[in-house]
Amino acid sequence: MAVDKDKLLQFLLRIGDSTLVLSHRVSEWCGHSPILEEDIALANTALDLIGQSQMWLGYAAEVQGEGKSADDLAFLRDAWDFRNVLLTELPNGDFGRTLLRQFLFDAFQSVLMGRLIKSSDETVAGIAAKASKEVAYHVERSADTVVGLGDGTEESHKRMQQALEYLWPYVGEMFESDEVDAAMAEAGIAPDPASLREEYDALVGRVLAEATLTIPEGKFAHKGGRTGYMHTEHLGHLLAQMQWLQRAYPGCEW
Amino acid sequence: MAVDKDKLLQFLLRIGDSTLVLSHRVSEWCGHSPILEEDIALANTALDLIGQSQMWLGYAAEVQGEGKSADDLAFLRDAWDFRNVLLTELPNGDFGRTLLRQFLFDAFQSVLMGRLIKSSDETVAGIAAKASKEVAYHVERSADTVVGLGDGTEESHKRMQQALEYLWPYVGEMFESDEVDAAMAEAGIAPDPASLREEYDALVGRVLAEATLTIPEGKFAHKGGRTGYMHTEHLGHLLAQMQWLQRAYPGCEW
Amino acid sequence: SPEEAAFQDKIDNDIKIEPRDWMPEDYRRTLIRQIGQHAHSEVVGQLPEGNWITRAPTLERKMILLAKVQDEAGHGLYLYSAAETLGVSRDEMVEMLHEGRMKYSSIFNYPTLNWADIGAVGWLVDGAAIVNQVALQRTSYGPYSRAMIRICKEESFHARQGYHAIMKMAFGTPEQKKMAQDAVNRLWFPAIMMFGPNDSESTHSEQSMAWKIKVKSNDELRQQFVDQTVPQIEYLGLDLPDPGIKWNEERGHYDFSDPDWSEFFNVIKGNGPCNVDRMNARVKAWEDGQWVRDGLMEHARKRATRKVAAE
Amino acid sequence: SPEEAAFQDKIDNDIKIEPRDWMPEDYRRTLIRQIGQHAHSEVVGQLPEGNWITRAPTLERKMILLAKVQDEAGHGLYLYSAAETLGVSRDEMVEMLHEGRMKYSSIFNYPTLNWADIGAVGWLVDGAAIVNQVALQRTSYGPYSRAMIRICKEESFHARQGYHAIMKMAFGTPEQKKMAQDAVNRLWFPAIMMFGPNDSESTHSEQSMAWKIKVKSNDELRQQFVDQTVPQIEYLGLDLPDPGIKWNEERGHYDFSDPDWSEFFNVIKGNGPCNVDRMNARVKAWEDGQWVRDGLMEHARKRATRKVAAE
Repeated sequence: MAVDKDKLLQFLLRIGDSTLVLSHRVSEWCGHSPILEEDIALANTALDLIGQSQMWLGYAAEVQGEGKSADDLAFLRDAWDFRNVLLTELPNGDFGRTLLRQFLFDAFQSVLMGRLIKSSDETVAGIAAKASKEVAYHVERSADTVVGLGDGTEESHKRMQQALEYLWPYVGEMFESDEVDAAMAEAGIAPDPASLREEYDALVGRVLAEATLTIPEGKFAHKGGRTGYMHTEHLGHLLAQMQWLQRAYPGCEW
Repeated sequence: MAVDKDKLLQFLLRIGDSTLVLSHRVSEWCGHSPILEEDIALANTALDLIGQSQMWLGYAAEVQGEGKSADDLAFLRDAWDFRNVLLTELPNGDFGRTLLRQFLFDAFQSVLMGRLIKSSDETVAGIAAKASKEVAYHVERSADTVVGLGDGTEESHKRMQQALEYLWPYVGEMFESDEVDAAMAEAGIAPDPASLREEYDALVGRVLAEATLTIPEGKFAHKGGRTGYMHTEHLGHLLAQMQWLQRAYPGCEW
Repeated sequence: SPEEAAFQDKIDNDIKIEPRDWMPEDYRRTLIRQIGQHAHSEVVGQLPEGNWITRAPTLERKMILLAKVQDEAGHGLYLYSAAETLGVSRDEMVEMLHEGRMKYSSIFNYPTLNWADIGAVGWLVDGAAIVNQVALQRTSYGPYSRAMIRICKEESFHARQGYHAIMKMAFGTPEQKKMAQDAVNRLWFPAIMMFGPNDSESTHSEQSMAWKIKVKSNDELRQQFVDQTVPQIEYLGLDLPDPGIKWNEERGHYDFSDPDWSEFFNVIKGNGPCNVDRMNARVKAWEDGQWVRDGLMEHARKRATRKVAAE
Repeated sequence: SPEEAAFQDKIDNDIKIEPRDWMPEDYRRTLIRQIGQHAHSEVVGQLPEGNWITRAPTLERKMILLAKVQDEAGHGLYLYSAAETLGVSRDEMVEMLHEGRMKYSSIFNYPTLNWADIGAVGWLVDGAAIVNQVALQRTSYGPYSRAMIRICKEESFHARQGYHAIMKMAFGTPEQKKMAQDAVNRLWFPAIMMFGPNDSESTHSEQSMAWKIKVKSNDELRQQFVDQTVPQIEYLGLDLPDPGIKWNEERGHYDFSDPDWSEFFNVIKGNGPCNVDRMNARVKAWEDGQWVRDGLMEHARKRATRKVAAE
């Protein structure tokens, strides 16, 4: 069954932009983390995420069919064309918030990749197969750190609970469904995100409980990233850094 | 006596870039200062500084004679073409450091403008005449705040002394002399910066003494900004923000 | 009571109430809430515009924006002063803001996402504010009325500048025009929500109208704003942000769609796109600045002591 | 003493000294200083490269840079472990760094100002490091020697990648070539100063050579670096950063100008362009991270306790 190209493109951008933007945030830690081992782990996480972006955006560019590359998509679109979930563009905050954001995203990715490896689209299935190994490692690691800091000292617990209050309203967006998702589901390319929520809640609930953290009660969810309708003010500043060279010296090979 | 155009250009960029870059730093405070009155004062300072940049860079563009505007110079040069003194590009730090940096720069400007109003170059003299009124107000204000915080609480004193230790090694660059300065002095356009030091030291010494602050002993001075040879790493990040729109959407009218 | 009767009599005869005059506790409380909220809005309103100061595309645009933000902080000052005449200090009001016990205009809980937003904020947001404030020039409390008169002059200047800025965008390159359209689309409904809930839903309105704290109803003001703004959007050659906008010959007004009021109440509750970031920014500024305020205060004390000692 | 004689005998016969072997206090102290400084350099060295990670111009370049920085942090780990075999903990060494009682390589007190600097750091700085480290593979202390062997492999990979990156720039647009030239001009003298003062001025060298902590002299290593690098600069089509560089047929080596050693000693004293910022960044990272280290430690303790309780 033929799928609408633009919808497939949107779907791919949602994953590829999310990993790209998150990798940027994680890479901001370089040389500033609390422990040398964490410098290594964060660089490694950022590296894996960019690698995944390269695959997702590469396929997105191919589907788009305008002769663009993954780099073109990464470095030459403005904020409104980005489709990352808002969670990924939020500022790092302290180390705990960075790791909690990572966990909340890793958990989603781990559930999603588990489904995408069975995608009817072979390229999607192939990328998901490669990514899922990395993602499994990431979620294990970020979960461990969240547990360690949540169930650590009084201060570390307090900070993690505050981070959770801040981040939780950004979780819901990952499970929004719209006509793009419907088309993907119908074509067997990807699951309806809403259908992932149960598995996600079970995983996240277990880890946060072990971390002695309390999930906030409100049901409110920020949105606007994966549709591009309303990003946060943070994304523009991030892109100003990320795209600087390509914008200032267009058309170079690097 | 005809002066070398390129040297005159360099001279103008040194002033115009310094006010431009400092105005950017000051404007970063918008909405985040400790007192509402200070939000107003900082916005006002940033505004005056940009106004001065517009005049200095406008004349620089005219001297350059390539049909460029002040905006072209501000938004389309890379870091290595900037000639601001390093002091102006340093990160804000806390409010005390921002105000102390402002005072150290205002004091220099007040001495310099006092001489430039007698410049043999009428345009320079004219700009200096306009700027000197603003500068007189700025230096009075920043000096007052430096005194208030230096001679305030134990904590405010300590923070101001730390700020002075950090900033002082960047003061010397303002008084560096090179062949550009020699040419300006010879043509009666501007004084040799070295000749301003005595007046500066008297003014700054008096204010810092009143602020109960101790000038650090070392004679070492960072340099590289006014020649463009070696800026700090901070300037590139600043320009990435400042120039973003002009770089991403070249050739528009705004 | 006779005091109440005399008070209402003044109001009915358009005689301003002044700080030393007797006034009902509820009148005082309502005014503090309204003026304080207005002052807080000016202060918090620095943030969405400040977000683009470091990225303004030309020196002149940057100067215009800085001057505007500076004016707004100034309005905050007048308004805090007006509120202080009612017996509440600026610091108390700031504390109430930071603890969530006072509000600011919900419009500032929306982000500024492209450069055209800065034009749109001046044109639509300041524009809507002016419609409200022009009416408030006739408000019954003297200091508030006088602050409004002063503020209105500057605000209309801002609105004109905002319109010029977005005009440049709308008449610029296709990408600039797209930015302008995007800004209008995102800010239209939040702007018309600035006038508050529909009259039928507005809780404080009736008493406020009787006291002339409010002078026109929410819906009247909203209609006035829509009527003046729709032709401006058309002049810019932009698509109307609401398919329900249509000239109604019979009413002599534009019809328009009711905004999504659930969003309005959600934003007020704290769930706007930027509520948390805005409050975090303000609280952080206040806490980080504690040492500065303490330092300057201590210095003033020392000086006063020295002066006394010297006399 | 007989111990000393046996120790020197091992050294002379190229038998590695191992952690449990007897060694002179000075040998131990010199090694701690040298290995610690080397470890700190890997850690601080993340900062100038990290400065461009968020601005790397392509996804691939960003990945290469991230992988390199990750490797360097890893080298820091090996080296701290090697130093720990000498009876000093990583935390102690970090504390000494933060208090200015231990150093790191002065090269990292220079800024990275354009994208070509990232290539130049890999090519020139890692290149210079390798020349030094290849020699140190034969150093007399076993754990240090083995760390060097492991590190050298990765470093030569970095140097090659750096050279490829700057090649793209040198063979790119005029502006890219200008960046490459600018990078080489700024980094050349700092790079050749990495080998330390001239042999005639070097304070610790003689004893270190006898103990085979150092294996070649500063000037020997520097000459080797110049000889391998000058042809590379020429291949890139860049101007030589030192007018004194000239092939000396008689010596079979390149002549070159002596760097400005007053600058070298000034930078060591703390007056380099970035000393203060680098140390501030590291100290801030350490202090901001205290709660994280404490939290994780406390969690580990809780787990251990629970495990014991469950047994």
